[in-house]
Amino acid sequence: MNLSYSDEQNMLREQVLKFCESDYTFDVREKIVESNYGHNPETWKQFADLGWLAVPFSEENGGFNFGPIELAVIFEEFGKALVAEPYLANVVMSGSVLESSSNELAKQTISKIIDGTTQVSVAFSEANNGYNFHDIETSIEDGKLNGVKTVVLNASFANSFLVYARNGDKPVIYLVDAKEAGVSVNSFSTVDGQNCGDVTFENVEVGESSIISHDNDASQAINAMLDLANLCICAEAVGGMTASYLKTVQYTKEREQFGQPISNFQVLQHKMVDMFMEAEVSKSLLFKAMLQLDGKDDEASKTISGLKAQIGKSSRQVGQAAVQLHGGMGVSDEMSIGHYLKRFTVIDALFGNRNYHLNNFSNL
Amino acid sequence: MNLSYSDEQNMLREQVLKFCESDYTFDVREKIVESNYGHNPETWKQFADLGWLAVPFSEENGGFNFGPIELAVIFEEFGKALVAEPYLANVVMSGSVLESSSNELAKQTISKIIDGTTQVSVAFSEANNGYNFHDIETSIEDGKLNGVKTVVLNASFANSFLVYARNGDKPVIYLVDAKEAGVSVNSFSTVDGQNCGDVTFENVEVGESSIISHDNDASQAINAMLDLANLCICAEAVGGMTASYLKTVQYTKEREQFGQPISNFQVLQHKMVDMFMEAEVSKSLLFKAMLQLDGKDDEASKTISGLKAQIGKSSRQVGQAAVQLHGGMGVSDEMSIGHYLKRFTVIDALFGNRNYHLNNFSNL
Amino acid sequence: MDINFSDADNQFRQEVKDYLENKYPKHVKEKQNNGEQLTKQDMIDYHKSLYEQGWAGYNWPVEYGGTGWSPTQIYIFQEELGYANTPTILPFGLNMVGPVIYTFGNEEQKKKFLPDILEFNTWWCQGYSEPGSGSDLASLKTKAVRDGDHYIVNGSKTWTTLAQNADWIFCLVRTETTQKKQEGISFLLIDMKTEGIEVKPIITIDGDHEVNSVFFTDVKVPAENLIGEEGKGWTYAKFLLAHERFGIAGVPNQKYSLKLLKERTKDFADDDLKKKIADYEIELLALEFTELRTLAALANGGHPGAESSIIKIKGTELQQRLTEMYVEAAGQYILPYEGPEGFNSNNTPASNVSDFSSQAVSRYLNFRKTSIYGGSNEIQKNIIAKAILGV
Amino acid sequence: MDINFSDADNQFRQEVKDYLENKYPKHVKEKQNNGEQLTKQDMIDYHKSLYEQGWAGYNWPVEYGGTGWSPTQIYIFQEELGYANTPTILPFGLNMVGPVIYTFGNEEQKKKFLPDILEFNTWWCQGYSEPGSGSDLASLKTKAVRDGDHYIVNGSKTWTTLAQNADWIFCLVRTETTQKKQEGISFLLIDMKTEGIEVKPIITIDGDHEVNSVFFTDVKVPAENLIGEEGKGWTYAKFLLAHERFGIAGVPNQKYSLKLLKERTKDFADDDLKKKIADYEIELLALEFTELRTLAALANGGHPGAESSIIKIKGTELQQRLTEMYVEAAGQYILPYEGPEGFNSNNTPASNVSDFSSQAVSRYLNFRKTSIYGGSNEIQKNIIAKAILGV
Repeated sequence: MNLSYSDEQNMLREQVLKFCESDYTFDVREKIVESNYGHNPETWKQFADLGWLAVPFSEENGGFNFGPIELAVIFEEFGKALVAEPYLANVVMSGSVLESSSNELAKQTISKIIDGTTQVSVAFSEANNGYNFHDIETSIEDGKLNGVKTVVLNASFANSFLVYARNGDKPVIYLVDAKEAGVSVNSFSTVDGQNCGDVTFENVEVGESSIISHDNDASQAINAMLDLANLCICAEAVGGMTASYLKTVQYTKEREQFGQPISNFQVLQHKMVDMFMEAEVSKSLLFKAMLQLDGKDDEASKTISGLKAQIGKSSRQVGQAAVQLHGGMGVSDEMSIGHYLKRFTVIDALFGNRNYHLNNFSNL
Repeated sequence: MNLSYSDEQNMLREQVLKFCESDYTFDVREKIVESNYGHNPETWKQFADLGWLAVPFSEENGGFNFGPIELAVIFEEFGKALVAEPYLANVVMSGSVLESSSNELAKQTISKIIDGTTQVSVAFSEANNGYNFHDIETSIEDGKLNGVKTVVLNASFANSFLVYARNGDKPVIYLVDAKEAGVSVNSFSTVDGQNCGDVTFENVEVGESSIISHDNDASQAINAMLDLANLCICAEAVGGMTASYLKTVQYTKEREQFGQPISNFQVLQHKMVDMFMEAEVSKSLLFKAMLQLDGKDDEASKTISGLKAQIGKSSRQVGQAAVQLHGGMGVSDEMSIGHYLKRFTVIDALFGNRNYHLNNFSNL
Repeated sequence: MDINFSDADNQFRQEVKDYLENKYPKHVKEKQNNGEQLTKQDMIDYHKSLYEQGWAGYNWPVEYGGTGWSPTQIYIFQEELGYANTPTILPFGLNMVGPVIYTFGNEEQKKKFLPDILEFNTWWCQGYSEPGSGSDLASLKTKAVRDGDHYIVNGSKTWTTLAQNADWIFCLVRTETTQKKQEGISFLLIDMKTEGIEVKPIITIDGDHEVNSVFFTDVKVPAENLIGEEGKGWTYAKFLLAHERFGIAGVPNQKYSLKLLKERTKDFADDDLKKKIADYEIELLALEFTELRTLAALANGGHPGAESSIIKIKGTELQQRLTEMYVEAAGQYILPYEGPEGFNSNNTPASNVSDFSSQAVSRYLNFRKTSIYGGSNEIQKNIIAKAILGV
Repeated sequence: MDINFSDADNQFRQEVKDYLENKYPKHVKEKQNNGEQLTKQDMIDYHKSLYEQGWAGYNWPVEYGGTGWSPTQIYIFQEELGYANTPTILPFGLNMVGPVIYTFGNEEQKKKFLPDILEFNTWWCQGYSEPGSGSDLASLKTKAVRDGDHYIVNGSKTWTTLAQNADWIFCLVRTETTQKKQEGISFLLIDMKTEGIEVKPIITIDGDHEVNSVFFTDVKVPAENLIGEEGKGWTYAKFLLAHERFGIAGVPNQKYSLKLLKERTKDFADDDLKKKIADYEIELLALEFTELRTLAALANGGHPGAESSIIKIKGTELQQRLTEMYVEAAGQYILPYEGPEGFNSNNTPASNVSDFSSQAVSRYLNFRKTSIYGGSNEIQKNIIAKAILGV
């Protein structure tokens, strides 16, 4: 057992941190969010140049072959800076599904993701299945794909979709171009300044050649993607919680009321200690989960459910307390502090909320 | 709508309060608890002389015809003074069952309860039915009663038992003398200094003449008893919470640490405010419940479940905080403060705990 | 002591129902039930309809044009309005400055302002908080200097709700710099059309524009708009805050929202949310009876004091819990979000819970303010600790 | 970074299992598994069995007879012991005074005391709290006046755990009255058999006798029993408190209790308790990894400081939650209660959950102390606020 980051991992963290501090200040972030659904092509190009788009892919596919630990390192820093770029949708989620496939189309798509020339979203969720993501109605019949996928992340910019569908009662994942006849995208800004959309497939012609994964492999690919995505957004929340408590401590030291900094008030001190502790124990559980996932431990999925449940509780508490301790400034859109709360709320809602994962943990 | 106590109700409260302050100090109470399972015959005699044993009975039966409001008044004061006498078991629970019956045996028994010459306990709970008190195995066959009742309150002193049993699949309540052949009592002290016991009935001969209630009336009598008993122990808890926060405020004003009374520390102040608020909102709900029960409102049972659930949460919080703020003194047996926590714990466990009543409330 | 309504009460309830059925403006009703945002004119129409009914001063004494209702009647009135999902009655005129004027104002002021408040001819807003003074309200710095028969006001106010619609603002201003900061504060009524006043929007995290900054530059205010005595403003402010806190819990509105939430979740397979709802509902009933107990005490001659702090704290906590449960019920469908006004009809998400979900998250974010404004909940606890527990 | 155990680690785990299988005293095992209270001799037998194995100093450096184990080994050791439901290793000698002696004591003291601590020839207790000084430990008043080569000690200590069994007590005493109360405190080792020491039981709300008052009247203590410098006792006390807090969470014991609770509740129809258990278990895993992270930092040369306060707070909160869930699982069967020792075999309640239930409520009441002792959780938060957050 070894709980220290490697030099390489520390360097990666330094690199992400430095980028966020110099090129992704809150002001920059707000402009991107307001003007373009959280995505800035130039920022994305920087990601590509820094090699970040290659992080989780195998060397065979032109990647760095990094695992959950390195992704968690990146997302923890992203969480601190409220990075809105579609790294989760493209690199983590689509990346995970594509990497699990050995077919040529997958490999070609990966290389285009790595060089930043294409964006791909996994279209798996449907309106009526709650968080039961395998309970799907989108299906293929006579070579034609029909169905509606909801809450597809980064739908505004996706050039193609990895569509989770049924062929009879067998699961299958197709890669479908967004411009294909019969594909229509209805996209929205999300509450946290990114974008998602409903993607409708109406008699879209798909051939054998566009199959990325099928049968058991397909459902396994979705499960593996969900585990990895949950791990990443939990790391992001841990970063956000850390930033939230640090900013709150700073603010209370500066804000004066009753002739003294409000950080002098014991009730506020203890609330900040609670925030700090929630961030720390969440980080501890993140360690366990990322190490288990990295070590392909049988219990990894269970721990990730536990982590997601914990994050749902801790980040809500931290986010709400941060807003409360900032007083009116906490609910003001121009301060970053309220945006952490928004992101925490979205993170809990994504890929199974606290209650869902508490059940999962209990039953696994 | 009128939310003011009547003069008569205020007088009753004054009377109980005065008795507790003069004749039932904590020291007196501790001696009774340690020597005789919470029951002191002399105190009981005082209750009889004061007329308290007649409170809920109809005038026809020699009582004062008081209702849930007056009982709540008494129990609130009992809760403040941690009164351990078997008033709940005898006057409220057995009283409620007997009063619902029109038969002569019931009337005779009531008059003996009123003059303090007999004690009666309702034996309804069984080992394997959890809080589903109508799911019973104790039964009568060929005039012989067989079964085991558990957690019978005041079993040590009961002269007779109101036994909830089945005759075939029909419910029936018998009055059985504790000295009857085949009746055996195994009694224990309870965690809060009173007593309860298992009562075993082995081929006990019971006749028609000992039937207090049968069929639907019998199960209704049990339900009505449970509602009234829950209301009373909730009122007791409200009194206990009030005493707990007042004593805690007092203690923190006297206890010095770091050169000042610990009541100066904001964190402790806010904890005491929380205690106060829990006591107040619980009291509000008690008002609603007792008024609904008094007015025979259809929703009374639901509100009582809500009240019991609320009390389970509030009293635990108040009791734990009181102990915590008393520091080491809080866990010391010689201080009263820890005894409130014990009583709250028992109150939650009796007649359906918080979780049971939360379900009830949700489903009613 | 009894919980029953008298025949007169029941008849009164029927009158309220009749109003809601026949006089409550239809266009307001429709928008409310669809969860659409109301315009300024909608709000005016609604308040005027109450005035026409004679009910605008539902908690005012008869002598100032109020109804003089009993606590029970006020309870019934608010309950029926809540069940009917009417808009919140704006508190700034009716519950805040109005009671201050009829309690501390002079006869001219009563004549000048009270009728317009009741008739909703004037929209009021509240000039209390400043950028530097939030919880520590008494540290406010906006200055009013006496100059002949005028005050010259300079400074700024913030978090001013709906200042963009307001005709008048009531302000706490500093007329003297004193040792004790609570002294030297005065209570001034200012016409928003006066030269030198600038209103700038503050956008909140739900994307909405509800609050504002208000800047005063050499604003000339007639001295006759001073309420009571110069330097005694803090007394009036505290009086007002206790009144403000009192109506803040919004129990009837919460009951309506609860009903919607129950309908939305009744087919949910998991019991967890149902238990949370039950727990919330029980607390709401307890809060309602806490209000009733306080109203009863008031009717017996008491004043809303520190007890109203309980109602503020518990009320806002419950409001916030309710919005959290909405978010939980909405699940991942909180993501599509076009702002507090919701989706336009040409562009709604496929999910059939979209409107519910979008409003859920909007309200969740918006309602974070409730534990901050009107004296933060921490401040309320300080008040209770001092005034009731004596520590 | 990896979570896997090396072959050496796995082999080590097997050694611990072998000890538990073969050397862990059978009579202790039996009582533990039946939930019976252990006698003083049982505790001695258990500790001596660890000594014979060479493991008494499981977290001591090799030079003082410790094992010199890596954090991973300590983790494995504690985990296996916890799963086997062994008694808690008494901290007073091994985790408290021992480290103080080998860190701050002189050579004679090390030679005199350390071997007996390891071999458990001496039972230690802790003389910190006094009736007037709980959280404000430094305000302690027990006096030690130098008189030739002795100190004369007068005063009293309270909440002294298992003083009734103790051979020695380590005390904080005031050797000088100074401006700053933290100065003038000294750290003294006192033989409990010395004349003038009286131990009086304190009964706690669960009816148990675990803690005591200890009174000192003109107690003559050889000056050679002073640890380090006179007046520097506060430094050693803080060092010790950080160590004490570190082991306080009892994660492995909690895991064992959790297992029992899951077995007990697995057929419960209602999901509510299962969810509470899941929530608790997740937090326990988080706590365990917080300990591991801290251990790892320690192994890299750190010292247990304010971080251990997190472990104290979270650890005791979780212990208390666990006892609450036991009480909930027991339902009304917490009522029959004959005291912390349980029922005698001639008189047990009919309910088949009686032993479980009686112990459940006993532990619930007993564990209220955990958030009070060792520096109350409020004090721990003050420490974190100051030392980590810098406020």
